[in-house]
Amino acid sequence: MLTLAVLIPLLAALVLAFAPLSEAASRWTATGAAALSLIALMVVWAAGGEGFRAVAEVPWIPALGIAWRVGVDGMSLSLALVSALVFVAATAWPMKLHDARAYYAWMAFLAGVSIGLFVTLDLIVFYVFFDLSLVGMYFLIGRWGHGDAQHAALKFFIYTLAGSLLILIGIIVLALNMPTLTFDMRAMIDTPPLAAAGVVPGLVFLAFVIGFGIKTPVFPVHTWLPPAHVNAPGPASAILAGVLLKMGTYGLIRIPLQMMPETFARWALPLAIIGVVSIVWGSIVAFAQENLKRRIAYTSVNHMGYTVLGIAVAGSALGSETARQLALTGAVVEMIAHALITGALFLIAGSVWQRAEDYHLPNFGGLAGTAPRLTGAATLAAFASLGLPGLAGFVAELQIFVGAFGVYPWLAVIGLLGILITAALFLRMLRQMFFGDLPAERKGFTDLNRTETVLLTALLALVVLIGIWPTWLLLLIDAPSLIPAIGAGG
Amino acid sequence: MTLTIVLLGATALVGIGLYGALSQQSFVMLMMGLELMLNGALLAIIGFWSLSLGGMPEGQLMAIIVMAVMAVELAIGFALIVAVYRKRQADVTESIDTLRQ
Amino acid sequence: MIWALAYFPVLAGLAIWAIGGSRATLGAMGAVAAAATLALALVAGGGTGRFVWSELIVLQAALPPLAQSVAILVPAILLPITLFATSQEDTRGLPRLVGLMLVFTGGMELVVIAGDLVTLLIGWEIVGACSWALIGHKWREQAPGPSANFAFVLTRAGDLGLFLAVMATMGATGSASYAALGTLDGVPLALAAFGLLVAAVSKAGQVPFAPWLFRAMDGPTSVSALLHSATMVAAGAYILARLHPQLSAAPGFGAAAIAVGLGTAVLGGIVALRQTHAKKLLAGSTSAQMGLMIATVGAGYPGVAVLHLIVHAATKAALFCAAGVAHRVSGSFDLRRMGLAASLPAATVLTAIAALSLAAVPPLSGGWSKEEMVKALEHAGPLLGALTIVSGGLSAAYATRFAVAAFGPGETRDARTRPGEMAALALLSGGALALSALWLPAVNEPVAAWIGAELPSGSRIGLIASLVAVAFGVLAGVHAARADSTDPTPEWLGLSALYEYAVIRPFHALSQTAADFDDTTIDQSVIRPFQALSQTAADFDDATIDGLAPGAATGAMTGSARAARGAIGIAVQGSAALAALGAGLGERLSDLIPDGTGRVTGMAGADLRRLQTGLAHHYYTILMVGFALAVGLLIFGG
Amino acid sequence: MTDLLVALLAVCAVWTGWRVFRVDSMVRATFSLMLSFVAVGAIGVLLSAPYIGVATVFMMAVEMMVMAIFMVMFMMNPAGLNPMSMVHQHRVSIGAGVLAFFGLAAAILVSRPPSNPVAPDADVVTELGLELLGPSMLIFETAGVTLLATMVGAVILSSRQGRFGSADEGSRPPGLTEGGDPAGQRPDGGGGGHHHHGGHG
Amino acid sequence: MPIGDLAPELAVLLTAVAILLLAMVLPRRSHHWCAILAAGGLGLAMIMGWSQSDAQRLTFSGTQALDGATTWARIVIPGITILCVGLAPRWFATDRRHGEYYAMLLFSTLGALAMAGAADLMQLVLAVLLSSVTGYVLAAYHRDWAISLEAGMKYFLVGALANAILVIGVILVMGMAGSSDYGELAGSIPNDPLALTGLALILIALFFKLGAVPGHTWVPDVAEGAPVPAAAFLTVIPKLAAAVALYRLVALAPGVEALPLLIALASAATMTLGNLCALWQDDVRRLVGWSSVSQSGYALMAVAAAGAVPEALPALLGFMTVYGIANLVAFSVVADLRGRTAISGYNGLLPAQPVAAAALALAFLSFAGIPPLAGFLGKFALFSATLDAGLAWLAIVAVANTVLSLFYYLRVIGPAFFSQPHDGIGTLGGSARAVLWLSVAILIAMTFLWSPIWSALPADLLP
Repeated sequence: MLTLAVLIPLLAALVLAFAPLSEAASRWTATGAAALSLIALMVVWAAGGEGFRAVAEVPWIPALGIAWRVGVDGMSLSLALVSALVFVAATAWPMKLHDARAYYAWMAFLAGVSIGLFVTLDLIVFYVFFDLSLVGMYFLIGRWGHGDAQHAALKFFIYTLAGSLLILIGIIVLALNMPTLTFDMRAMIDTPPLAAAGVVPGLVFLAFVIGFGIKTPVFPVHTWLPPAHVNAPGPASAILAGVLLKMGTYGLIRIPLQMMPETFARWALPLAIIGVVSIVWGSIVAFAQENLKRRIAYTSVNHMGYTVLGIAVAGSALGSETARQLALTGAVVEMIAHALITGALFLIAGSVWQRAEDYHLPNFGGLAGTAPRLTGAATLAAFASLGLPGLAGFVAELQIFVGAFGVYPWLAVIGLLGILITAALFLRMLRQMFFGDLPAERKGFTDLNRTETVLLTALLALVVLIGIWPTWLLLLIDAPSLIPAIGAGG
Repeated sequence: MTLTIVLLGATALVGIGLYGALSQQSFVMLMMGLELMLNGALLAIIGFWSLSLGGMPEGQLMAIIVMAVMAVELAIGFALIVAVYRKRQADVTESIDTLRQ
Repeated sequence: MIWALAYFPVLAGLAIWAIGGSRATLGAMGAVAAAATLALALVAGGGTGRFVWSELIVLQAALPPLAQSVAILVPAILLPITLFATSQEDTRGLPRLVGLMLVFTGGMELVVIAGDLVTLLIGWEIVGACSWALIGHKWREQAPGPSANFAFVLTRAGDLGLFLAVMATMGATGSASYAALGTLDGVPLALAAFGLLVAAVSKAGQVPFAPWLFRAMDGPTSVSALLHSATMVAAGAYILARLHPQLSAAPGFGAAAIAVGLGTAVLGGIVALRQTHAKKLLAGSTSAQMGLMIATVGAGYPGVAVLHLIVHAATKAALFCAAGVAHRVSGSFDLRRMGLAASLPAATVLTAIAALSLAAVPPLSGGWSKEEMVKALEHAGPLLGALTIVSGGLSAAYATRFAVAAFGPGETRDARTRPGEMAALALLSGGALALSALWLPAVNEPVAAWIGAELPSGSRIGLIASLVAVAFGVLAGVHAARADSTDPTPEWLGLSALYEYAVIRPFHALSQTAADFDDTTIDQSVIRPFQALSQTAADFDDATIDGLAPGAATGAMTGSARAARGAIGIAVQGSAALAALGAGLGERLSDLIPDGTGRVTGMAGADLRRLQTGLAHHYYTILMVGFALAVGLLIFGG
Repeated sequence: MTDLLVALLAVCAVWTGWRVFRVDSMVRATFSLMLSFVAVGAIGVLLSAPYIGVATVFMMAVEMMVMAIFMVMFMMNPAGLNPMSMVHQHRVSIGAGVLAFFGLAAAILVSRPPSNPVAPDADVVTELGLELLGPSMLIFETAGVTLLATMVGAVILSSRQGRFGSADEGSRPPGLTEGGDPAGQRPDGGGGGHHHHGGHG
Repeated sequence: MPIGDLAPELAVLLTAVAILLLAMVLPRRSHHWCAILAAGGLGLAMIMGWSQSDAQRLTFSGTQALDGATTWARIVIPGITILCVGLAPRWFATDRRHGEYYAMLLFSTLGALAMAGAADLMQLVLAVLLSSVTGYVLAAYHRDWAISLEAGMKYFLVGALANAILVIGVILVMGMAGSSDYGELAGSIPNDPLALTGLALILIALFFKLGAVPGHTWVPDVAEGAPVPAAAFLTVIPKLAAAVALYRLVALAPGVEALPLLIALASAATMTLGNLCALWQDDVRRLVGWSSVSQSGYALMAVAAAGAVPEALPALLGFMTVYGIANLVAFSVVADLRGRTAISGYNGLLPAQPVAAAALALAFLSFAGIPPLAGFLGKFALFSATLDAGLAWLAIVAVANTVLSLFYYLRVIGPAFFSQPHDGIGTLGGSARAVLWLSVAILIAMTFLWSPIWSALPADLLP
């Protein structure tokens, strides 16, 4: 079933690449593929189970212990689900395009590899999908972006590839230290290959942190993010923020946290500090941005900072187990919430670009009158992003902070600043965009059309649902099962 | 003792040949340098064969191979020189520097 | 059941917003929804609720009598205000206004019923967000947007305290329930207590968070009425009262609450007294009154504080409605341009009741609850009691001044009252009047017993002093109201002059300074000191010497402009500067990692390429150098 | 006695080798090189490798003749009579040569090759023949193929006329477009004659 | 003499001779028959090589090894050469020595095969010589085109010195070790300066064949200047053979402690230099040439791990196979585009020639090691071997270089995919296009067939 969830979009990409479909047909093919993928994942979800489920394995290179292994636990299933959802929204999002068929082919391709990344249980396949996501995004940005798209795409690709190669090195060292050469994640989680003593584990951990840190991104390796976002088409940005960034934090949990818990515990504090710096820095810098997408992009740094803080706390082996579980749950919820919220925000930004070809905030104003639906969606998304209770972001941030406080109180307190500054910056954004006078050149600004409204409503409804009743999600994630055994000694 | 003398002689030839190969502008002179290096090699293998390898037959074969190398390089070298000269009137290394960096 | 208290108004509000309709329809729907909520509050007493998020986070609700009294109060205030809003405010956006007010109420009810800190935090911030939307209701105008943002950010800064309390409580006990809060001690308790205090203080518009209350005046009058009576601002005082049993054990908590509360009470009173903008006067008054309540909680009488909260809610809501009516009739919030007694006799009477209640004139309800607070603070110390009395005098002064200036004698204008407005005013003033029954021990004792309030006993001297202060305050208020429009004349055997020079002038000066202080709090002297100073001087001239409409308008506008440079102004500007620095230097630095490397590499590439000279003898050299190195390494490296 | 002769011949080989780059004409350089070869051949003869020695002498004599003729026929300075000194990176070259010599010499002096002279009564020529057609036949055959390929290659490159007329004509890349010019850069100024002295010492 | 042991080599040799004869008699228009014959002969050699894949012995008195690596060479080298042959017919259509090209190509293939199989230093010398000499001719095959001659000349000049060095080195090793036979040399090369000097000389010469620093200088020149089909051949086949030869040589001297370090340093230098120089190239052929230098550096990673870990040899062979195919894809794109080489000429390639653009992207991304392309699998094998051998620093250098290389690959791919074309882009078509398709298909198929390929690769060598 999981294999199906990966293959359907990939096959759709293949079909789109070669079959001469019309623009509308292409769009629906891609959307349909993502939707089918979503349904397949929901079937897995409905089947329930504990630990890794829906496992399937097909040998690829047995001699090297590499195989097509799929299977999900609560965390990866929830991430795969939200990715599929974001993809449905992003592909269905109406766009004015050249070469639409190729665009949708890349979208479907990206959907396949992104879902694949979350459902695979083989580190090499994981890495394969990790890199393929870069390729897909590179072409999406480069070809359908605007502004200095080529340069942004290049920077994105090179920067993140550097990270991914470090991850590859780390993966190989981990596998080489297994009793028998294998890249099976389950085996590595069950018997973590590297003991904490010595230099090597530290270096491997460093490689993972840098690699995933670039993808996440955390301060100070985040600078590829703003240009990539600014120049990407709206739906691609939504995917970049909603899905691709999660790969970094997902990897951070799956690999260093679960596979080298002792080393992680040693280095948890620096990682947590990085998280906090990202939180504060991301929000402060976002505040200064006058470009709509840059501002949202920097808030991604801020939000992923929360996630990293949560993950670091979870792996710290300090404090109470409760605190660590809370932090990890919060981190995973933050990923999902951020996917939905920032996905929605970037889709909104995409709409704005489609209508105005401009992101400069001072050039806007008073859109609340001409585009009330857009205003409503943006307001809700912005409040969700600034962590308003009753919306998904709060559920995540609350747990992260509470968990972090139990382990690194000072960091948690400093991190709280992020909540305040994000509030300021989002409200400023809302005011600049939607309130006050409507500039003359925005007179013809139209409101969201029906498709856009439906898609945003779906995303934001989920944000509200999680915000009010997160129980189902927290049960699905099942964070206690993610925290490695070493935590018991904490 | 003899071997040392022979080898020193060979070394000197190699050194001189290297000097020539590095310093000569003309293709032909440059190739003479290379030939001289091979000459040194020839001297060395003769010395080794006769004084150190106990007359191992492969030693003589190696000497022949050295000669073959000389001949082959020379032949193909001249063919190239002719071709280049015909097309470009070039006979020194400096005059063919279109391909660079 | 108990949760319905929170989500019913929210859903009803959203539904009303979606359905929309004429004034009458909206009024009817809003009133019905408010009434339904009120009914819910009445029947939900004593109920509890649990809503499980996860093993670790369980949302809890409870409605003990103390809470229930406030839970009833909120919709009870909302009901008249809905009527007021639907008759007074612009029809444009009215469904949104009514709907959001209901949502706002729902948030407040959540705060009230919360049985754990997470639930509290949820309601707390929803209230904040709704206040943002309501203050910014007239989004087409320039002022409300920034003001709404200002208010939200400033209150959220205080909310961080609540976050801290949640973290401390959960960190120490693994649970965030009030019960768990009660088991804390040591550092976690201190963190929780002071965190909550900060949160409450910020919501309640205390020093140093007070400026947002003034900015909030950019919202519609009905919003101000709701915000200042039973919801947002009240949440601060309420939560301290509600959690007093759990928090009082924290060392220094009571003292801090008293210090903040009384300080604000006095300063707020001074500020209010100085204001000529009707709503701002009331806003200053709200700060002061909330300060008194917080101080009372600090003194150990949370029940008394809640009783005053209830009384104050009715009173203040009525006064805001009155201000709204006055504004509609006179076209301005400038007290000196009102004088509507002749035009609006009925409203004048109702306003007078509310104002006198606020002034704590017996036998009105405000008088009773204020006396109880005076007594409570007397218990905390004679000096504190004296300060409370001074503050009471101040409130008497500004309440009187408001009533006299707004509804004093003046020319007759064409003023048709609207039934909704009058109904609201009547209901609220009537409520304040009805609450006067609290003077009767037969009433106040069972009420106090029900909500669990311990009524303090007071000294006679205190009572007398308090009454004298009130009387003095009323006189000063009447005088101040007159002095606004006429030059001070030496009547009453020079007593006026004495007032003028010994009391009023210093008072003016003090209040001007305090107003400036309050408006700009930590001032932006760091950034543009001289400009601010000259601005202040100009304001003073405009407001006091010219006494003309344009001047007042300028004063009001610059007043709000100055408020923008408040504490948050500095924080915002500071962080904007930091952000600009970050976006510039910092980003460039961190961009240097890839770009710098890239550039160096690129240059290396350009340089290294030159090795490939195209000259064969250089290639020979490269080959031989390589060989030499290889030989060296092989021979000496092994 | 043999030692002395060998030493003399070695000196002779080296000296004539040195002369190659010190004479003013290519023809003389060629003859000098030939003498160097002859000296080495003679050493071979002295060191009981008569076949190799003689073969060297003959082969090199022929080779050098070809070279000399070549000079005369093709190259500038045909008679090789004008003074000439065409060197670049001269000091580097000298340094490299000297370094190579001293380095190798040091290596030789440090290393102790086994002393195992050829047996005086060995029939070295027969041994060579047996080796060539026995154990090392593959090597020998490879050498043959190499020579064949070399001849073919040399003819391809240098012969002016082919079966279809001028052999070079049309021997260029296809045009970037049908019938157009080929892609890629071309030598400046048609790739003419003479060097811009690029040699830095 | 066990002639049958050399059946594949003989097939190539005889085909070459047959082509020579055929070229003599065929009319000029029909010279493409020579190509067909060449392909047939190479195919035959592949089959014969395959049929001998079980062999695990030394033959011809220990001068030739028949082992897994030889088998690999006998399949991969003729296989890729067939593809190179396919590029030539239309390219050389106007050449009056069209037929002989294939003969030279086959001689060169023979040299490469001999190099890969050589188990004797003297055989190695001759194999290198055969491969080089024919290589010069192939590079200079456009006798009426100045830079082709220049490329040939440069190749020759560097090669002649390298070969001289090789000869000297072999003599020193022979003289000190007393044998030229790998079987006898294995582990017994003395550790004295003269023998080590000889070893270093041989290494340097093989670096030349491999196109590694310091013998790399010919690669970009040949890639740019040589006829594109010849460039495709020369940047692949001699390298494949040299990689095996180098591995065999390094495996001989396990006692030389600094040898792995030397190789590792050369590896680092090669990949870095290759990538840095490729960075700002405006000529795609030259860029591919420099990239090919850097790829040699990666290949050396496996050589540096030789002996330390069992998967070093499979990693080397696997990587070289992928590299060869990917390089061929790149050159067949260039060939099919009629030698188009200015980087700006590739703007808007995607709309104009989608297949070529996609193939180019595939090849370049494979070079960069983007999974799941075969290039990644090759690089993955290299990284594993290197890390397992404890050369983590080298792996990190390789990572940095990979990132660096992506930059210039994207400098081509980006405009090709994202820009608009300025004029029509002509193609050669015919067999060149067929080769393009075929090589792309092989490149893609290798991803899926990696498991059988990997398990078929030999883990160790004779002797």
